[in-house]
Parts: sequence; structure tokens; C-alpha cells
Amino acid sequence: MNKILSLIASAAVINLAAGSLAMAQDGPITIGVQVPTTGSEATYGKDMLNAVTLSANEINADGGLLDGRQIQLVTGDTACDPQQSVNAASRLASRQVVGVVGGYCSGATQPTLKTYGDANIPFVIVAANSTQLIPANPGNAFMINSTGADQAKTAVDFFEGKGIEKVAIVNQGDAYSQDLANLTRDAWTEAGHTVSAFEYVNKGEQDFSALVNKIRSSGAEAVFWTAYYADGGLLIRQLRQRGFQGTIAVGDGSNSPELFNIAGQAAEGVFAFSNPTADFLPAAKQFIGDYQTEFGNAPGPYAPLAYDGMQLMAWAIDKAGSTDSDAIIEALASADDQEWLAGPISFTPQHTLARSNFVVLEGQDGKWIRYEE
Amino acid sequence: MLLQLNQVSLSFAGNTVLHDVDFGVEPGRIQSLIGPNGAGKTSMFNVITGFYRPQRGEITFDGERIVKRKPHSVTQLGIARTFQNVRLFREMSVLENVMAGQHCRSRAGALAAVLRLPSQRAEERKILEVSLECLDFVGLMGQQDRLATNLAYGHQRRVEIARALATEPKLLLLDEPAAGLNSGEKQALIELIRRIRDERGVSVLLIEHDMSLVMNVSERISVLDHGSLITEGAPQAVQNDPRVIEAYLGQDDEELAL
Amino acid sequence: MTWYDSFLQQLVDGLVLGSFYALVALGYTMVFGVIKLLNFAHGDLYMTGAFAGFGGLSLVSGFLGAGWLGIFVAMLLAMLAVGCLGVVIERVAYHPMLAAPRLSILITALAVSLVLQNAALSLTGGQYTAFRTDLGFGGFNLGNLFLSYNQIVLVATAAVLMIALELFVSRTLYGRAMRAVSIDKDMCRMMGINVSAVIAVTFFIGSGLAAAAGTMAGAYYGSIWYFMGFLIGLKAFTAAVIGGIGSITGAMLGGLILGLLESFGTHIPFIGSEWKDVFTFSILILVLVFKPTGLLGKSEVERM
Amino acid sequence: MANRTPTLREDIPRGNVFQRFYASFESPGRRRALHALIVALLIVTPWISSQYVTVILTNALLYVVLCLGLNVVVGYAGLLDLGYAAFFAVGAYTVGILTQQFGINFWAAIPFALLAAAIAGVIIGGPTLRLRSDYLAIVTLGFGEIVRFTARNLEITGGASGLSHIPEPSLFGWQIDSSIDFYYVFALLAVLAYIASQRLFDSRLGRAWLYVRHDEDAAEAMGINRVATKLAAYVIGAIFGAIGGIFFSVNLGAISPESFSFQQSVLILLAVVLGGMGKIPGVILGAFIVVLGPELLRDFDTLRLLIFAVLLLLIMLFRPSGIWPEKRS
Repeated sequence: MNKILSLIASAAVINLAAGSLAMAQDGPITIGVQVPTTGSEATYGKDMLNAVTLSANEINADGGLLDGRQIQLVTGDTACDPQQSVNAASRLASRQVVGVVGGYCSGATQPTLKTYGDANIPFVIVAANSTQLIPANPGNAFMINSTGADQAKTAVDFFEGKGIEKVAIVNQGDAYSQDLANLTRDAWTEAGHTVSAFEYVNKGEQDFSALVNKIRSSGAEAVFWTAYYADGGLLIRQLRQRGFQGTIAVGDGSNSPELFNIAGQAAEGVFAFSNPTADFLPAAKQFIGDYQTEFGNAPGPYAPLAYDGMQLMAWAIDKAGSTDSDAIIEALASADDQEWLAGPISFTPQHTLARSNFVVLEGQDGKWIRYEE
Repeated sequence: MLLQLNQVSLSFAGNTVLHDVDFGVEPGRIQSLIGPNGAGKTSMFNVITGFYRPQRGEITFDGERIVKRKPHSVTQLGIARTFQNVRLFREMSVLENVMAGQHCRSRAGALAAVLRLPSQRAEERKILEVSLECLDFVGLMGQQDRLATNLAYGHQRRVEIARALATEPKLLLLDEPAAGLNSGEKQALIELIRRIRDERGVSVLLIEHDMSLVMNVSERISVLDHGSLITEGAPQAVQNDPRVIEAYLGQDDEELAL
Repeated sequence: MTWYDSFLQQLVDGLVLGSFYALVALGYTMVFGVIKLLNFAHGDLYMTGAFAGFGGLSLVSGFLGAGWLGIFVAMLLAMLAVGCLGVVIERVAYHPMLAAPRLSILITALAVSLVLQNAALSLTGGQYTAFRTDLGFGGFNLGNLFLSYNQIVLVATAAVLMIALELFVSRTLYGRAMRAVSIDKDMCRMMGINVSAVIAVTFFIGSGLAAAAGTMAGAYYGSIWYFMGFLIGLKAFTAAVIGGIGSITGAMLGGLILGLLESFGTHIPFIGSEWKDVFTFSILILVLVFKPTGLLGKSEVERM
Repeated sequence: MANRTPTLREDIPRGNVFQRFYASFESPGRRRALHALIVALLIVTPWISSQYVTVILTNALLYVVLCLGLNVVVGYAGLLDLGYAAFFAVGAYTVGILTQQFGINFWAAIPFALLAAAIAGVIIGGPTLRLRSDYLAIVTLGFGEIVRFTARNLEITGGASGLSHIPEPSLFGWQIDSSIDFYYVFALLAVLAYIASQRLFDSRLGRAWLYVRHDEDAAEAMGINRVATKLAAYVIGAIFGAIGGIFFSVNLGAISPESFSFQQSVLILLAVVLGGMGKIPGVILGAFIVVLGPELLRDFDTLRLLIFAVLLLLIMLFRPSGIWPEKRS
């Protein structure tokens, strides 16, 4: 009997943890925040969570939504792992959230689209931007970060502007960087140029000497690193160490001040494509200050988008005039280029951001500055 | 001949262990292999049962050449063995130990087991019956659910014999079956060996140091010294052979055990 | 670059990479020699060594600077600390298990590896730590071949450590005892050799060498993280197997061979760099299946 | 054991609460009652709990299947397999590719997936099972990584993004798509895996694994083919893994190489060791702990993996037979 009792008890504990309480008509409005708060990407996840919290607090202080109902946030930790993401998503769905804001790792975001789609929960994806997400979207999700295709276009324009002909593209074999690498390769070849090397490295690998040799002997004039800053820093360092003189550019996953710590002087003059971070947004002065006061550190690269994601969701709920899913989704789809922190938002029929928000940054004196051609 | 070794030689890293051994066991015999420590007796068992591969020579059993066969396939042909230092599956029950012998006499595979096919169930019943019968034969009925390691030493030796019998052999190789037994147990062992031959028609070849037991039970004795067969014959003849006495006086090497 | 220059450059790179593999492979092979254990945690000792070296450098950089001098001192500190950690691991986790079934001790080793890895994960939050040094990117050209000073110092250090080990094993009492223990433990006990002490010294040296490699890797490449020991642990094991596990010279040879294979392997036509590790693991499997004793390993008595 | 005459059981140690508790279910009648209760509980649970609980339990049931499969390899045959996720991947990808890229019906794809797993098991197990057990561990680890890298590098497996839009199966008009549907699918699989494990264990093959694990020489002398017996365990483990993978892929609807990492293999192994290698109820308990543990320990954040690792070490040092009560001394 003990065994059965303990089984029932454990089921009860989980039930309690999930708190499957039905929403009262005039109670708080629950919004899910799906970010990685553990694992290797936890820094970004926590940063995004902070920005969403800041955003929700401001709305609550202004009197909440739908005649004074307060926003209540629930976090779902994805740990950037597909299986854990689904667990987190179903946990949020069980708590009957009105909408979900978040989504960082594309690979971990993708399987949750089905969960939210089945439950018909509006989902504002703030960071994840792999083009693989687009066909998987059942119609309830909206991407407010420009997609990989936009970034690839930014990269092509940038390299062309520099008069470069041969580019080496290096990715890290994960969903995000492989997608970006493939898109850039296709766009670059289509534009009539040469991809002189298309390479992979494994996450955590330290020695890129063979790769650097290959890039150099391929005659590449520029290297495009499509993955994250940690390994990117190592690659940049070894490229410069071995006398690679050409242009180095990195994708938005490498847009981190840590890149300068790892690559050291080699990061000087490296270019980065990035979604608009707070430093480069004229409208974000107030936001940076508030964030700094509230959390004691500067907002990270995805903070403005996460802030906007929450604001957009709130705007849509207000516009829908209820917590009805279909009405909110309809409202989101109707977003019409209103100005937000990170710029105007309106959606394509596939629910991706209509305009490209990418900017080009350059590393100078150990930090990123806006690059003007 | 049931078992025949022709010019079998075995060496390890240059040390000759068996040297051009010609040896045979006739069907229905109880035969002993004696010799001083290090003479190569256990090595010869290992060669016969496929654990060692001889460098030279031919071994036939029941008309089949067995030199290149692996141990399990030799057992399948009908040679069963026990080990010098009892090698039971200590953490398993006595019955499970004996059932191991029936493995090579049954065929059911994974799928049959998962689906519990009638043929598989019948086979499992047969395995159980044969194993219990073998246990009964060695006088251990009632002990089947005990852990092998919990049995008295003499009983463990009997379980090992029952396990070997459960392979339904034509020839049984016993490696020092009397070691560690008291005189009463030895007497029972002699009777058991005779019954194995008389009631089950299994030929027996044993390695033994206890001369009284050897003389008592054997119908033929072969003497091995320094890897060579020095004499062979009826117990009385061997006992009085001067070469045998000399071999036993000059013993020195460590026994090469498996 | 001409074909010839590129060949030379890869040769040099292969040697640098191979030095790391060799240092780590030595620990595998030594531990395997004395207690026949595949120490899964060895790669993580390399990682721990990198963090210990990082800590050591921040201690001494104040008065010694963060150049090669400071790094050497930090490396010695790391070797000492991780060497002791290795001994503790042996005492606490492996020693009680030596009589247990092989499966148990293998899983224990895996558990130790996971504990080290996740402890580092918890302490660093999974983030990369920048290993900042004052090492420049300087070097010189030999024709078209570029050699950095760092590479030269690194290979030289590895060579010195390996020569010292070779001398230790062949010339000192402990070294000879170590070889004796790897052949027959019981006999050694009877001869009055303190087998436990020999095992402890073996773990100390093996772990210390991994720590040396870890610190040098951190300083040379510039960043460290909790998972850095996994891949190199596997590859060093591959190196040890290629050379013949249990053989010290074999481990050095295996390390260099693997370094060169990887360096040149990336250039095999039609096979992109994405297949590099598949290539390495395939070598491992093929060597284990077709020549499990490796190039210099002694064969065990063949049983059928 | 079904074929065992339940006579005296002097070897059951008395005293420990767990042991007495377990022993109290020895009689067939009580066993049957317990089984009936567990099945009833499995059926009722999704109706009395939230979707979240259902999803987590589905996950736990998937792990039950995987762990019972690995238990055949590690627990029964005593082979350390550090690349078990590879077979999980083979099952998932075969079905993913066949249904999504070639439009083959899900049920028709299953035999191919099982065949692929069995072939993979023979290819990797055939030459390596003769090796020392620690070499086997590293070879399986290498094999696991090779499978993951291959899935990542090939076009047909969708590269690093993997495959998405794997169609949901239907059975006689029943469209399996909601989380409750999948819960029942996995509950059924877990029950079948349990029965299959139990029956294998009670068979001649199951005993042969134990013989070979305890004493290879004695087993060979009894006419048991050592390599074939180990290979059977390895292939059966592979098939269990593939079955888990097959249904995993349609449940998630999307698979990517990250789901089949070394960590995944370690987690499955952890569950098997934790519960007690070779003990079916223990392994099931281990699977539940490994899946439910992190959910209940959410507050511990990054520490939870460390907690698992320390737990594994402590188990090996102080209770190598796992947390499930030992039946015999």
C-alpha cells in the first residue's frame, strides 16, 4: 500500500507545483515567460526575464490591463534543451497562461510551438530567429526578432559593401548557427560570389589551427562566424594569431562584451551583426537606467526585445478587450508599425517581423560601437 | 575411441606444456589422468574443452574434429567438465546453476520468451525437470533454492557435477573432484562416479591426486609428466611402473591452472 | 601558401595539438597500467587543472606577471593541487572498489567525472571564463611557415615534462616500483613494495600532467569552461589506445600521431571538417577492434 | 520466477523495512492485486491531473522503456553501454525520415526502425563485444557520438535543426495527438516493456546473461556462446531504445541531434544504476526519479545535475546494488 500512497502523494505534489487553478474572470492575468534560466545560456535567459519583469511592473504600476487586472508572470525554464522546453511549455499551458513571451534558443523553441499551438496560446517569440521556426508555426506565434534570412541579407550587403569576393563561413553545428550559415551561403552564392570554405567546429573545441589553415589556404578575404561568442572568441584569436589579415564578422549570437575578454586584442576591428541592443537605441535611455536601478547591471543584448515582447502582448490584450486567445492573436497580427523600444513592429503573413532590424557593430577599444559605412 | 588426441602439443610463450600427447578414452570407461603438479593435466582438459588451442595435433570426439571449436561448441558435442577450484555461479540459486547445463540442449530465443510461445514453455518445463532430476541424482534434492555460495564445500562440488550432467554429456571431465572432501564424502563420490557411468552411460575422465580414490574407481590410468604421456594401463600395472614413481619424486613446477 | 608550406604548417600544428593529447594520454595510460582502470574522470582533471591554473595565475600574477613566468608558477601550483585531488579521488572512490566487479568501478569513475564536471558547472554557471594572460601573438616566419613563440614554449614544456617522466619511471626506485606493480601486484606486496603508495604516486603524476596540460591550454587558447575535458579526454584516450594502453612511450607516440591525423584529416578532400570527430572516433574503434594492444602495447596471454 | 517452485526462501534477509515490504508481495495473489492497482492508477492519472503532470509522466514512461532496455545490457549482461542514446536516435530518425521525407505511414515505418536498430546493434556489438568491458564502454561512447555527429551533418536528417513536422500517427481512425493520447501510448509501451523484461529475465536467455556476467569461463563450459549471448542482450537493448525513439519522435513532432547526446545516455544509465541494475522494479523507480527529480528540484537550478552526480557516486560507494531492496544476501 505504501507504494501506491507514495505514488499518489508524488502526483499530488506535482499537481500542487503546477497549480492547475482555473483563472477567475477578474483575477490577475497570467503571462508565461519561456527562457533558459539554467544551463549554458542562463545569462541571456535571466536577462530576458528581468526585462520582461521590468516591463510587466511598469504596466501594473500604470493600472494593469483590462480595467485594472494585474499581470502575473510565471517562468518556464527551457535550459535550451528541446525536451525540457516541452516540459516547461506544458507546465505553462497547464497554468492556463493568457500568453507567452520569450523563446531564446531556436532548437528549444521549435517543439514548444506545437504545445502552444494545441493549447491555442498566443506566443511572442522575442529572440529565437531560425527560419526553421516559420514553417513550424501553427499561427499563434509571432517573431519580433528579425529572422536568420534578414541577418544573412545584412551580412551579404555588408561584405559586398566592403568589396569582398571570397568569404569563409564557419558555424558550430547547432540549429541556430547552422541555419544562419546555410542561409548566408545560399544568399552569397546567389549574389554571384564565392564561399571559399564552409566549415563546422564542435562546441567546446579549443584548437582551431587546422581550420585556420584551411581558411587561409582557401584564400578567403573575410570570415563569417555564425555562432556564439565563446567559441567565436577563440576562433578570432587564433585567426589573428596566425596572421589572418582579412575581415572578420560575427553573427548576433556573438554580440557580447565577453567576446573581448576571450579574444583580447584580436577582437579589435571585428564586425558584428546584431539586433538593436539598448546602447544603440535612442529611445532606450530611460530603459537602461531603470534596468540598472532594478537589477544592478546593464541590460544584455536581448533585453530591449524582451521588454518589447511583454509590452506588445499587453497592448494586444488591451486591444482584444479580453483574454480570449483568438482575439489576442488577431490583435497581434494587426500590429501596425507602432514605435516600440527597439523600433516599429508589424508582421508578415508568416508572423515574422516585417522589417529587418539588424545593425552592424564594430569592436573598438574592448567594446561594440555602431559601425557607419 | 570416444575421445582421441593425436600428437597434441601446447606451449605458452615458448614453454612447452604438452608435448606430442597421444591419448584416448574409450566409450563407457572410467579413466584417470594422473601426474605430478605441473605435468599439464589441467592444460590437457583445457585443450580438450576448447579453452586452449594447441599449436599442433588433432583431437577427435565421437568422430568429429574439435581442435578449432570454441568451448561452448565442444560442450554441445557432448563433453562436460568441472573445474579444479569450484566455479559455480555463486550469487545464483543451486537450481539456476544446474539449469545452466541445459542451455545448450534448448533453443528458444528472445522472441519466443517474450511471447511465451507454447514451445518455449514446454522447453522451460523440460529444463526444469532435467535440472531437478540431475540434482536428485547427485543427492541434493531440496537444496535447489539456496544460494550456491551458501552450500557446504562438498555439496558445491556435487552441484558442479549436476550442472555438468545437465548438459547431457557423453564424456564427463572431472578436475580433482575429491579435493577438499573428507573420507566419507570421498566414498560417496566414488559411488557417484560409478553411478554416472552405470546409470547414465556417461564416460568419465578424471584428474585426481588422491591415489586411493584413483585406484579404487579407475579402470584405466594415464600418467602425464612434463607434458608427455609416460605410461598408460590398468591401475595395478601403473602403480608399479618405475617411471611413475620417478616422476612423482622429481616434481617441482607450479601447476598450470586455468 | 604552397602545398609544401601548408604541409609544414599542419605538421607543426599537429605537433602542438599532439603534445596536449600526449600529456593527457599519459595519465590514462599510467593509471591503467597500475590498476587496470579506465579513469573516465581524467579528462575532467584536465578541466580542473585549467581552473586551478587560472586561480593560481590570479594569485601570482600580482608579483610575477601574467607572462610565461607567472603561467609556469601557476602551472606548478595547479599540478600540485590537481595531483592531490587525483590521490584523494583514488583513495575515496576507486580504492574501496578495486575488488568489486569491473562494471561497478567503471560506473564509479563515470560518477567522479560527472561530479567534477557539474561542480565546475555550478561554480561557473556554465559560462566560459576568459583566461587572460600577457602572452602576445608574437612569432617568426620560416619561409612561409609561421611559428609563434607560444607554440614553441608549449611544445618544449610538454617535452620537458615527458622526458622527466620517462627518467622518473626508468631511473628512480618509485618508477621501477610502478612498473613492477603494473606487472604483478601480489608479487610486489610479497616483495615488500608498498603498493598503495605506488598507486597514489601514479595518480598524483597522472593528474598533475593533466593539470599541466589544462593550464597550458587555458593560457594558450584563452578561455576555459566546465565541459572542456570531455572531448580531449576522449581523444587522449584514443591516443593512449593507438600507442598501446599501459605503455608510456606509446601514449606519447599515440598523442603525436593523433594530433597529426587530425591536423591532416581536416584536409581530406570531400570530407569536411564536420566529420573530423567522426574520423577520430572511427580510428579509435578500428584500433580497438583490430589491434587492441595498439602500436607499443604488450599483448596479454591470448585466450580463446 | 514463473518456473521456480516456491519452496523455502532462507536467503531473504529479514529486518529492513523495504525488504519486508517487498517480500510481502511475493505471493502471486498479492502480486496480481498490486499489478492491477498500478494499471488502474496509470489509466486514471491523466484525468485527475493537469496537462503538465501528464506530459512529465509521459516523459517518465518513455524513460521506463529506455531504462528497461538499457537494463538488459547493463543490468543483465553486465556490459557498460555509454552510447545508448544512439539507438534511441536510430529509432527516432528512421521513423522521422521515413514518415516526413518519404511519406510512409508511421506504422509501416516501425519495422524499418526496429530493423535499423538491430543492424546497428550487430554492427557495433559484433566486433566489440569480444573486447574488455572498459574498451566496450569507450567504444559505445564513441559510437554514440558518431551517430549524433552523423545526424547533425547529413542533409536527410535535417542537420542541426533536425526534423520537424513529423506527422502524428493514427490508429484505426484514432488520431493520436493530444498529450493524453500520447500518455496512454507510452503507458502501454512501458507496460509491454515491463512484461517483456520480466519474461526475458525468466527465460533461458535471461539466465544465460547472468551466467556470462558471473563467470564467462564456467558459462562457456556449460555450452553457452559468450559472444552470441552478449550480442543478443545488446541487440535487444537496441530494440527497446529504438521503440522509445520511434514514439518519442512522433510525440515531440520534432527531433534534433541534441536530444541524443552523451548526457542523455548518462541520464538513462544513471536511472538504471540508481534503481538497481538488473532489478526491474528498481529500474522503473530509477526512471521516475531521474525524470521527476529535476521537476521537483526546480529551485536548485544548476545544482540539480550536481546533486544527481553526487548521488550516483554515493550509490556506487555505499549501495552498489541500487536503492531498490536487495532480494538476496
